[in-house]
Amino acid sequence: MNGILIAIVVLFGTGLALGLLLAYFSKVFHVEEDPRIDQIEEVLPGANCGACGMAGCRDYAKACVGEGEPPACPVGGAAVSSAVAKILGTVAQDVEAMVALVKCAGTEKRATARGPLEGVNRCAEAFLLGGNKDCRHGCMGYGDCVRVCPADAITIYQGNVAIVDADKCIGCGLCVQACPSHVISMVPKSRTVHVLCNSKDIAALTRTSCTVGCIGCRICARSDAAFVIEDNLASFTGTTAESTVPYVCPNDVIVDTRAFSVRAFVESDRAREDFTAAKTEFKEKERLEKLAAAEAKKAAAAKAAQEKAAAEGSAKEGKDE
Amino acid sequence: MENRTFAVANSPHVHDNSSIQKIMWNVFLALIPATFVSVYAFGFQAARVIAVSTIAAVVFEYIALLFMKRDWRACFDGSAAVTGLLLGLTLPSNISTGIILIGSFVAIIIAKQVFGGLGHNPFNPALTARVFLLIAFPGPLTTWPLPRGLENASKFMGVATTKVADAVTTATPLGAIKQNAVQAMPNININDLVFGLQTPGSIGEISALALLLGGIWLLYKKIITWHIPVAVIASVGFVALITWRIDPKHYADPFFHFFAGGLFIGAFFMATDYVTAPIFSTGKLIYGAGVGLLTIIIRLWGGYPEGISFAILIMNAVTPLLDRWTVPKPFGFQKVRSKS
Amino acid sequence: MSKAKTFKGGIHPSYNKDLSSKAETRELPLPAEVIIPLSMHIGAPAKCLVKRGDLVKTGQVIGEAGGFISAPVHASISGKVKAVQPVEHPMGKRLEAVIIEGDGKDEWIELAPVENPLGADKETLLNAIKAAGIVGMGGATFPSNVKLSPPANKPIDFVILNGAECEPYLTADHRIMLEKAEYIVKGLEIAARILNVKKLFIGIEVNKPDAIKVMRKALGKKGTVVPLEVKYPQGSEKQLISAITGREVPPKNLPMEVGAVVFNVGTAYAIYDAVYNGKPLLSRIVTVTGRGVKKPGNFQVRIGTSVAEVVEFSGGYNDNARQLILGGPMMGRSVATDGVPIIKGTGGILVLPEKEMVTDSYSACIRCGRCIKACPNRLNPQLLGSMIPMGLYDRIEELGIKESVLDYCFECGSCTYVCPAGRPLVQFFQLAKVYFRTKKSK
Amino acid sequence: MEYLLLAIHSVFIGNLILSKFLGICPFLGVSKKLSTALGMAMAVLFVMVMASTVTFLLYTYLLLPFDLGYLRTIVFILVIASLVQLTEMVIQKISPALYEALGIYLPLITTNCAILGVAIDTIEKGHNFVGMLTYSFFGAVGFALALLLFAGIRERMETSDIPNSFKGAASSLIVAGILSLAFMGFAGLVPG
Repeated sequence: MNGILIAIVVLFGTGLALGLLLAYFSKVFHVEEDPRIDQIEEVLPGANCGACGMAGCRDYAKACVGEGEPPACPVGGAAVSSAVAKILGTVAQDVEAMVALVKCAGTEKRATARGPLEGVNRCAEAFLLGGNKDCRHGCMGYGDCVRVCPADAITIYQGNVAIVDADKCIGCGLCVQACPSHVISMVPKSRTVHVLCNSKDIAALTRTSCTVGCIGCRICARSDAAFVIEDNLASFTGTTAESTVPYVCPNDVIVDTRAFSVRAFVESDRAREDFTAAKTEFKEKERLEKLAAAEAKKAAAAKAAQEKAAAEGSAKEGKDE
Repeated sequence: MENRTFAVANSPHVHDNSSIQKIMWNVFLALIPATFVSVYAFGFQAARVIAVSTIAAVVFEYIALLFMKRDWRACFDGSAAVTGLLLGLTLPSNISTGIILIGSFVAIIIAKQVFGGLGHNPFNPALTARVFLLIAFPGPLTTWPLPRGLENASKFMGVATTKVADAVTTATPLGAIKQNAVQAMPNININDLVFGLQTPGSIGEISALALLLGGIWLLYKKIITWHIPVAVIASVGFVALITWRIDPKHYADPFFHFFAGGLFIGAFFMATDYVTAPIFSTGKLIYGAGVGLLTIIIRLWGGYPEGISFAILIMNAVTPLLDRWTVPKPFGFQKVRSKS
Repeated sequence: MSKAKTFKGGIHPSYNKDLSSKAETRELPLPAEVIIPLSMHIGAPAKCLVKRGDLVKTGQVIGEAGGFISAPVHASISGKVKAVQPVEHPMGKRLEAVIIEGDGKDEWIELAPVENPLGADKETLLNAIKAAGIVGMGGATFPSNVKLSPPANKPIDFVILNGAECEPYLTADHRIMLEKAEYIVKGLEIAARILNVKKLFIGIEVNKPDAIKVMRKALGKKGTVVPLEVKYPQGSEKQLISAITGREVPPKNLPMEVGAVVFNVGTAYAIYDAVYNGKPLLSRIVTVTGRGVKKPGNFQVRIGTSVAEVVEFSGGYNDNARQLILGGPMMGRSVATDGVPIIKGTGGILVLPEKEMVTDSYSACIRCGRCIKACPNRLNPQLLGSMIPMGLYDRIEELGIKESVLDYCFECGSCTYVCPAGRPLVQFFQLAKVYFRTKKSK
Repeated sequence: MEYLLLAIHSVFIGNLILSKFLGICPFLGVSKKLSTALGMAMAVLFVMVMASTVTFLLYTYLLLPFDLGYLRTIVFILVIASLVQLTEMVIQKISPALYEALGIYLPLITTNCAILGVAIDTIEKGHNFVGMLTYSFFGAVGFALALLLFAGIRERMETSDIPNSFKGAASSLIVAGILSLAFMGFAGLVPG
């Protein structure tokens, strides 16, 4: 009995002494910290599991306060996210889903090759040597983007052009950073019309280096104001456009994903044939329409002339009289 | 004028035609004299051990490369063969084939390929395997057959010889010293240690002369620099000299320590292994001195008669730190303005 | 003869200089068309002063200096401006250039030489050099007038002429020293006068004993010819200063930091030409060499002439020609087409046959340390070269030296040359530099 | 001389990590970078010496007189936990950078079995006060040595092309294994 009592006393005493000591030192060594860190730490699961990529929940809490844009806590889920957002005073915003787009269709057949590059395995290395195409803005196809893509969404067509699978793309933007020629950009997932060229060269150069290069001719901008031309390069800023818009481009640079997927437009000869057929049809129709319009105009003009002549004639007649 | 197109590559556009293969096969070549001496001294058994360990190493390398889906041709770059040969040279000649295979496996798979293959192993593969075997099979690894022509000696260097299976075994000179202190000394002839035909020991370490020849070849071909071997041998000699001067009854003289045991094979072939040795000259000197000191400490006061394998392995672990702390100042380096 | 001076590190590649070192310089006939890039120097590109259809005379300024570190550009033949547009530049990019269609008359503008050059004042001389568009002709193409006008707080003690020509194959500097020795010395005197310096050196590698002899004779008592050990990169400005004066130039600094100014021998000749004859920099000596051409030789070539034309004149390509390099094999740029023009810094046209190309794939580093021995800047290419492919850029930043270690590397290629694993170390460093540059600019 | 041998023994032969396999958690966890490894080593050094001293005193002057030897584990853990808290506060104040770098491993020193191991071992071995100090100090030095060597190797392994299946803990443990093989060479150097 006594022994147990002593044991309890000793344990209690030791604990008390240490506790007081700690309390004292925590005052002495107090470090000012953002109080929100503690608050956030409270609402976190507290498992210190490291699943978020940080060493422990406190680090995660600090990241929340610091960056303002924390990755989700995989353990806590939505509940924790909203709680954290509440503490930070932010609301989880609805951001438009973005996907990556490789703005190049310069396959082997279309883009002029520049002397073979030896000992090059990566785009970054190829870029040091000036690239493997005459066009310095196009895709070089060594797959630096494929290597960084966490979603396996990018494939390389014929070792020449990378194509992003918009369904697989999670919109992380790593490929945009990895691409030395800046040919990849993030576009809204809902956008259906794309300009598949990145060439900022003047028209004369673009023409010699690629058959599907944008020469900055502004024809597209005339048919749809959502096309913006900058540095000899058109870009589409709207969400969608009339399905006939791609047909106006003289170099077949514009793709409408409702008609052809980007992949088909780059890879498939068949799709190109279909496109050309449709384009010819459209042009023919346009030509006929124009012709008809011109004829109508001519007829109208003729009629007007006739009428005028008649009127004049009658006037003359009147004068004569 | 029609323009011609050319292949584009990054500078520099010339190369000195050196290659890993050339380096490795030169090391292999440098080990040939020692191999010949040992085959002469121990006969067929030595040839068996060396052949098994070398071939097994190459085969294991091949298997590992296949498994990892890497270019299998890399197994002929000579590095696996050198590892296997070095391992074989550090084993006694009467060791069983099974143990050699285990050794080759440890060397190539555990100590090398697990870390990504040539260039990435933090520890010398052959030595890792040898130390592993020494600790896993202490018996077979410490029974040393007598060279040919000495089988009938009942006592060797003051140590009894034992008949095991069909070979007569005894302690190595270092083992004898360990057991009998310097009483054994008069029986050990430095000449024997140098030429190696009359002493027991692991296959490759018996002839200091043959190893020295190989070492000089490597120095001549500029495959190794003088720093590590000199530092190892000098530091061993230094401690040995001091202890010998203090108490010649207990401690052997420096020459004995130079020529007995694996000091030369260690100093010239194992400690200088590119992958596991420091890369800067200062680091090399410190590393060599460390190897030498640890070797002699283990030899004189430790539990094992020979310490160079342990010493090199331990210093292998220090190598990354030495590489970090002995970086020379770059060209035109100025002391960084302190206030910034 | 005292022992040849040198620096620490470096390599001994096979020089292959005797392919062209005995061939006397021949003047190339006037080209029918020249392509003159507006950017032939380090610094801001020149501002174009002409437009399509303009008639220009030889020596006429067609681009004025675009900043303090910049240089003007001149028409190298007379004729009509055909176009002003981006063209394939020897440095691999596409850059703006003036294309002039020659009229075959080579009508010169009126030249205005400086009178009594050795008595003229500093400003006049400097202006003459600046107007002539002279840049470093060893390849770095640093505008010479900038070198010649150091800030007042940086006293200059030495003027060094660089005749080392350490790049294998090239012999342009060698030839100019043999053929124009006295003019080179005159150019050097002008530079020394501008900088008010008495200590003049000419560094020449000992594999050019004839050049040493000729230059000694031409220089006389005015300065010292320093024989240098045959080693690459002996002709690198900073290594040369270290060999001759023992001073080391800190990274990212100009040699004037340690009181030295270095000119290539070709630049010295250009200075002479600008001051004594009033001629702008319109032509240079180019070595055509390598086993991919039929007849290696040295040629006086107008700036802007296409490489194809030069090679054609020299005797043409061999059938096995596979790689075209502007400059030497160590630091020269490999170009995709021979339509590129000769620019102010092009010292050589090297054509390599298929079998001499370095195309081996590389394997893992075995830490042999040869790159460390070879590095003239005492860096650790081994460590950098292992970290860069693994993307460990933050560890490079941690390496202990405040500025990025890569600032020290000038891509001489010594490490790659000696690497037994064939690792493209220079390429790795270029990638890392690009990485750090983009990171900094963000 | 006795203490010198004890010191050598605790650093090399009876190395906490490499031959007693204590404190493997921080050994694997904080050895990715040399600088954090150094910080961790210092923290462990401090905690180990303090903890051993306090527990030694508590044991000798509190538990033993009351015949409460059986309580030692729980009391020791109490002491160690508080000391770790204290260290944490001190480091956070003095070096926030190190505090950040050590992260979760700092509070985890609490569960570093090396600390408790040394505290108990020193009592088991019957060291006197000076012996206890030597043992705990040089034990921690041995810990630091192993941690530094290991961190150096791991920094180098970052540049290695390790097969995917062996990345991380697998190859690290193999390194640790080989390292302890190497340290077996010290066996018999000093009678433990």
